[in-house]
Amino acid sequence: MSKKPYIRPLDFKHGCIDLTHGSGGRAMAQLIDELFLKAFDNPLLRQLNDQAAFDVPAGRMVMATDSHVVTPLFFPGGDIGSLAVHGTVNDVAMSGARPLYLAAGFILEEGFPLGDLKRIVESMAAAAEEAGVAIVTGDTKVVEQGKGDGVFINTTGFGVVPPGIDISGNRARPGDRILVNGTLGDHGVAIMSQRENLSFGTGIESDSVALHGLVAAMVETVPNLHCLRDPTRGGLAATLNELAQQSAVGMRIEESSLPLREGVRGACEFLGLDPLYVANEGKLVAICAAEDAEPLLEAMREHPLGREAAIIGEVQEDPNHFVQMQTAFGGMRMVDWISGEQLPRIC
Amino acid sequence: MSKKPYIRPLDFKHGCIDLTHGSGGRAMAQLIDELFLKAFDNPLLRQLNDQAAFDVPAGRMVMATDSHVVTPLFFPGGDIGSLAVHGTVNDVAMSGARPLYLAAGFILEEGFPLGDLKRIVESMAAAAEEAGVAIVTGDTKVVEQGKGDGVFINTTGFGVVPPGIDISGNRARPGDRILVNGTLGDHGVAIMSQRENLSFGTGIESDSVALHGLVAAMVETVPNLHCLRDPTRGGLAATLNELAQQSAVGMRIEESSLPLREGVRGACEFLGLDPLYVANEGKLVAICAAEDAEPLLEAMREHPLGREAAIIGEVQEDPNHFVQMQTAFGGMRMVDWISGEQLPRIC
Amino acid sequence: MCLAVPAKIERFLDDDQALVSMGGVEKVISLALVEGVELGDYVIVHVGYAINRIDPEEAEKTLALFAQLGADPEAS
Amino acid sequence: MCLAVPAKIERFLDDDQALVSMGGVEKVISLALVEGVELGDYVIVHVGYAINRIDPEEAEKTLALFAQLGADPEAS
Amino acid sequence: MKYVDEFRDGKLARRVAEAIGRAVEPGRTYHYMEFCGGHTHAIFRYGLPDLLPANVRMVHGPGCPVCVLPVGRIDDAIELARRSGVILCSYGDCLRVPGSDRTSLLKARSQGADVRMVYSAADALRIAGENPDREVVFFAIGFETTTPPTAVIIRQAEALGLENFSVFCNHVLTPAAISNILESPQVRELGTVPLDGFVGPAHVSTIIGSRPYEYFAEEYRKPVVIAGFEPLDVLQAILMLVQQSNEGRVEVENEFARAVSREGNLKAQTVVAEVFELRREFEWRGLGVVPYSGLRIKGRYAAFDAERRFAIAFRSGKEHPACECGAILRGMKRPRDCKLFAKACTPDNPLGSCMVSSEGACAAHYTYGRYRETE
Amino acid sequence: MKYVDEFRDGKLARRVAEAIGRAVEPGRTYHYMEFCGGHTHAIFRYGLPDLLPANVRMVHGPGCPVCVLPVGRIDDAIELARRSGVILCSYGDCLRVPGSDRTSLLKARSQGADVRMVYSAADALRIAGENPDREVVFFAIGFETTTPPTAVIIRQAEALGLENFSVFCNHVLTPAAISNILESPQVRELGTVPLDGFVGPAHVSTIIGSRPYEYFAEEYRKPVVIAGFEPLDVLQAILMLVQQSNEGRVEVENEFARAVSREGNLKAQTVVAEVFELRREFEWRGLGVVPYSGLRIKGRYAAFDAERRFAIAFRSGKEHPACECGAILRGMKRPRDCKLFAKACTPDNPLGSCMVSSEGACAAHYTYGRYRETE
Ligand code: SF4
Ligand code: SF4
Ligand SMILES: [Mg+2]
Ligand SMILES: [Mg+2]
Ligand SMILES: [Mg+2]
Ligand SMILES: [Mg+2]
Ligand SMILES: [Mg+2]
Ligand SMILES: [Mg+2]
Ligand SMILES: [Mg+2]
Ligand SMILES: [Mg+2]
Ligand SMILES: [Mg+2]
Ligand SMILES: [Mg+2]
Repeated sequence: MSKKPYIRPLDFKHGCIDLTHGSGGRAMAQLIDELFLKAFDNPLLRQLNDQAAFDVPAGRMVMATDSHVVTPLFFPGGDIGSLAVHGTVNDVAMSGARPLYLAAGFILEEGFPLGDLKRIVESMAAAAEEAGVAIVTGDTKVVEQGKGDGVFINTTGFGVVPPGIDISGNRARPGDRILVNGTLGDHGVAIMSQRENLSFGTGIESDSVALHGLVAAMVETVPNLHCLRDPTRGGLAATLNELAQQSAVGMRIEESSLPLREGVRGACEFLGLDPLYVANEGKLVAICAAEDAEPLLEAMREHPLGREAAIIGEVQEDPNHFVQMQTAFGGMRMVDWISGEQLPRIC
Repeated sequence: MSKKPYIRPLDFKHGCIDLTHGSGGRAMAQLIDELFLKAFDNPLLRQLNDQAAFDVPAGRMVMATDSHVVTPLFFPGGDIGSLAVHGTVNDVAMSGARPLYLAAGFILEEGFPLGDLKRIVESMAAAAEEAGVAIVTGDTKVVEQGKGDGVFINTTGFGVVPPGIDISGNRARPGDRILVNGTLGDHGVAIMSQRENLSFGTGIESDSVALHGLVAAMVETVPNLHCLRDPTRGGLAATLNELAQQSAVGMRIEESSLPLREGVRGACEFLGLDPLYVANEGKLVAICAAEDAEPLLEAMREHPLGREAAIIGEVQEDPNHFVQMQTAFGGMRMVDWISGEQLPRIC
Repeated sequence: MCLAVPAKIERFLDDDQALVSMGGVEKVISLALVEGVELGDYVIVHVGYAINRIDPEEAEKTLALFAQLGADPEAS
Repeated sequence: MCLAVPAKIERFLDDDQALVSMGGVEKVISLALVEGVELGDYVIVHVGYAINRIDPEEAEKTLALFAQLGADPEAS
Repeated sequence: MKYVDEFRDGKLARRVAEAIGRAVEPGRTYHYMEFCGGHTHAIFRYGLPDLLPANVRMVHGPGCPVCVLPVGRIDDAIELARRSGVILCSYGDCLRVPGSDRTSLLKARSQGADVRMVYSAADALRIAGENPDREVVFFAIGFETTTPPTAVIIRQAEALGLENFSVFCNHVLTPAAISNILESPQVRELGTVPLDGFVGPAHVSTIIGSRPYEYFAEEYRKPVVIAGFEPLDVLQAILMLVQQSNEGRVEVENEFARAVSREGNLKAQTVVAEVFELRREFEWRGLGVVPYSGLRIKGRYAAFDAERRFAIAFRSGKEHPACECGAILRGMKRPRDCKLFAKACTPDNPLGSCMVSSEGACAAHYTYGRYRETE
Repeated sequence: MKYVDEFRDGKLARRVAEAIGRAVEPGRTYHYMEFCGGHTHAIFRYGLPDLLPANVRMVHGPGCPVCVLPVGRIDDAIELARRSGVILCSYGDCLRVPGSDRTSLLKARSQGADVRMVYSAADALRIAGENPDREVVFFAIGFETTTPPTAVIIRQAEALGLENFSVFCNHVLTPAAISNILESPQVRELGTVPLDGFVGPAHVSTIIGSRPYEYFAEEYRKPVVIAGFEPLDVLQAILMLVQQSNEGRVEVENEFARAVSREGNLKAQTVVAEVFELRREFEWRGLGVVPYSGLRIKGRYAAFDAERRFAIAFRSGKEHPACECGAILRGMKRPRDCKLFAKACTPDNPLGSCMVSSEGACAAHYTYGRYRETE
């Protein structure tokens, strides 16, 4: 017998996480065997060591990490599992890299239903499979009731940058063009529509998706892409301000060129929010030289994840590094960092 | 002005984490700037991109991840910050690799004192510095009060395996010798001594430390090291059982050769626990061919982290993959996996 | 002050409530503060309550005024 | 059953409590169930309470018995 | 979005702007106060100043219920929230308002207080029903628009026999505040604050109607145009004010006729009258004590009055001594006149209430208009 | 560690073992029951079977308070823990014990019940003091050793005037259980369970003294040797039993004279007598209903009796039909005789109580001795 049998298989129908699933004993080994190994199966993970070992060619590599703590765990268009894969794959991809491997760290709250965990893990596995990345190592901790929130997932990604690519947030130059690959705010609105005190109906689904395929198409067309970033927390506004700071430039965007779904506009009106500050999980901001903008836009539009891509503005000189916006109405305003968090408001 | 001034510096004396520190706005940028960047400062982190990019030579690389959820956050001999560095550095090192980079993901609970966070982050920075690894990318999330436990830290490590080294949990062979680098159970006892309902006095400090230096010395002497693993959760018992399973062998250890501190024995007597199941954070189990055991032991003992190293047993054939122990008293018993968690008991 | 949005009555519900729609969003609101609202009417919604009906004719008149400004530069 | 350990009285504390030590560990326990315990005495501690004093002479006798078994193979 | 998009049309905006440009008399300056924070927000968010002639200047008034809430009431709310067993429900707007010593409900929550953000007054009632062993207090703020929903839930709480629900009432009245501004020596006698007219509040007026403003037009000789909150509404109202000024008319006109009548919403007025009564006086941040400017819960509903239930007394809180909110709310100063603006006081670390709400003059100016200063 | 290490000396052990080897008469089998789980645990953990001659066999008795707790009482505790407002305090030993349907206090906690593990009875009292608005129930289990601390905290609770504290009492008595075993038809009449003597409990005897065992020696003609829990103590006691058997003596001997007297701890006995009284009967898992074998809280302390406070009635829980715990506790079967052992029943998924506590015969056998079977 080469393998310890777990006499009672995990009860995914009625079972819950308890502290034994994190205490290094047989219950933990069983959880790993019957859930994680089964869902994520790949030779590196099967090494069953405390680390995954793999061979890489010489070159430029990247590493990115994100902890995922979303409420609710399941939302239209995804769940914390798929999000945990996409979020990190995208951070890797925003360097132009091809994501290869993910490490996954779970923090589970005592009492969390095993069935929900299975659903999440399988969704992660499917997202990883679709993105072509392998989850090669992991960790599971269990915290007491009231010291967690169901499940938190950290993913750390590892990828390889193709030769000749140098994408960084400090490469925006005055005159550069700013592009996005599609509609803004879908993820945040999909999440908010499910929140207890806000619940509203909308056809909006999270845009959560892995973007490295699109990025590959983009760098193929424009290898001299200057900046890439996914506007997640804090929305487009945060990302543009970050890039403006990092590159020590100003920016100016056109409100009328921002792709926005009707339902996102509607939800923002209802809640008193600004879609520029609402999170995305399948969007990217790209900055390139003016002459590369049209070819880049075309390349993006040819990719399924860039059909609604748009040039939304340009980089300009500005010692204050302000981001400004020409409003559709005709005036000009600033697009500042988000202050605090964006709370639904009545005034 | 190339940098947005944060008019009011963070108040590390009286300030607390609130949700704004995780919402992608200026408060988050300030936390990153004034705390994380300052403490972890290095050129890769200063890239300020969503990922860290670095050049690597061709070869075998490893990746390991651990989420850290310890209570209390500060304990004799360390804190969650130093632990988060050591825990992952060690998982990387257990492949024989030289750890190079860490990614750090923080999940902070609303209300967590900024002063405590600073202490933890600075301890992490010191541990990383001492271990010679750079924290090159990170992530910060804030969860509502009651949905976390102060701070959770995920670290993911990346390292390079020297050529010719092939250490893996499936390489134990009958006749191999089993070694440990020092006293068992120190970390677990140090933690338990601080728990609210148990608090007892003991001079025992956590053994939390980065082991890759010791590992480097070991593989230099014995390049053909078969297995390495750090006996953390579940203690020595869990690690030996894991390795026995993975290598499809049995093991037999000698109770009288196990290095144990007086205070650890005492605490275990008081609480009805078995030191074989108590966690370590600065210990490793090594398995090597019989003829390599003495040179390996010598190499370990010459290193500051291996002064109390010992050969504790040997690998044997066993279709059941049992771990057995010759008791100091003269009898034989099994050393099974931990069942559930080890709870202090009265019977 | 007093963020409020125009929304269309889509369906009447129990407890003096209605389902309204606005820009692709549907939400349940209270009709406790309005009278004689009919299906298809637009109401102004504030903190989950309809606070008034929108008069479509008056709205048309206001819009006509803007349009007229453009058509007849001497209007002002 | 009834996990209990021998520990040495190191210091008397308020509320009928004492600090005891055992194998490098110190712990505060209650003396509510014993009488006439003195500093340096060994007591048996169970769930935080001293339940009895250990008699050092009797302990010696028991140990002497073991030793004797070895010294005198005919003892049994 | 019907009734929204039409009123944000950029092409039409240029026409109205051109009409204003043609209408203004050269050499004359027009100062209009938009009472309402909703208008302030629209002006900045849509960049209206870029469309207005240089001699039309908008003065930002006190029409943001968050901005005018006195520090002492915030302190009271925080103290309530910290009581063991209490769940304090509040609109999102109130969470970040600084009380004394830079505390806020959000900070109190991060220190363990149970503070829940609600979107609707009805949510507070639901929370009370779901937590029968907790005291649920609704921290009610707002002008006439927001008062009727509060009245509705108090009546519902009584009907449901809820014993664990109460309202900490901070509802205030628009006309009293306008009177106060017009009565202020700077406006009335010295003319140091030139005010040529008012843009009247849209949503408040859907409830109270346009009639209450007729008094101002008559008594103080100031034209009033009630306007919707869409940017075209605001532009149109400015045009109408310029026309009144030019023609020397002093009337109440209604640009928001699509939702505002002379009488207002009688049903809502009735509910409010049943549950609330006038306070003899109420403190407004910036304006000070204003007579008959606030509402309190009638004795008939005393059981649901958090002030009585928790014996909350009026107290004054500590405001930052250099904060100019008061002068700004009365139109005497502009945000950039405050020494703290964009320095010690920013939306991330607001020192005054005008920096908290996105409808506050300082916050709107900081967030949307700051770039103008530095150019 | 003084009084510990000396009694674990491997060299001395070999001497005692050799003495036993010399003492046993060939062709004769010696069956001794260690009543106590502490002895069972020591036997397995130190590998004593390897040191004993083949004809000395140890029978594992019912001396583990966790193992003998009837399922119905576990169910009661779980139900108590689930009541809103209740904090249930328990020793770590009880947390994983399966009640009906594989539930346990640990599972209840993972589903939201507030269950706290305590190391000392005094901790439960402290928790009650710290949580005045919660009902704190101490789930008290244990033999005579553990009963006095429970009595102490009940008296303290009264002295402190604690109104939110009560004890769910499950304390049981050793002599009653020994009687029950000796009275069982298998032992008394049929001789199907050969029992040549008892290793008497160490720590229980520090409280009750050695005198209560004299009755067994006289009435049932079985030698008893009270022994400490260190492995040398156990070996020595076995040697003493073999000597009694060989010589035909039937006495109560005291190997643990360093802590056990004939009278026991009179102070502890007094406290117990003040707070507790005998129940007419109590159910033991495995043994069934045993007369005068349990304690309940006296009427004088009724306010602190959770059974009265929460109106807990005795009920019977569902045990796994194939579980042989009962027969094992009476020495009639061994763990490996149970069809579920190491198959459906393991320490990770215990079906019977003997698999839960590390002092249970099944758990000790599984955890420390399983390898013997498969060789
Ligand atoms: S900038 Fe701040 S301190 Fe100054 S007036 Fe405005 S709110 Fe008050
Ligand atoms: S193995 Fe399990 S089911 Fe069988 S007797 Fe032991 S405890 Fe009962
Ligand atoms: Mg990231
Ligand atoms: Mg990301
Ligand atoms: Mg990113
Ligand atoms: Mg791990
Ligand atoms: Mg929770
Ligand atoms: Mg790991
Ligand atoms: Mg580790
Ligand atoms: Mg490890
Ligand atoms: Mg991140
Ligand atoms: Mg907590």
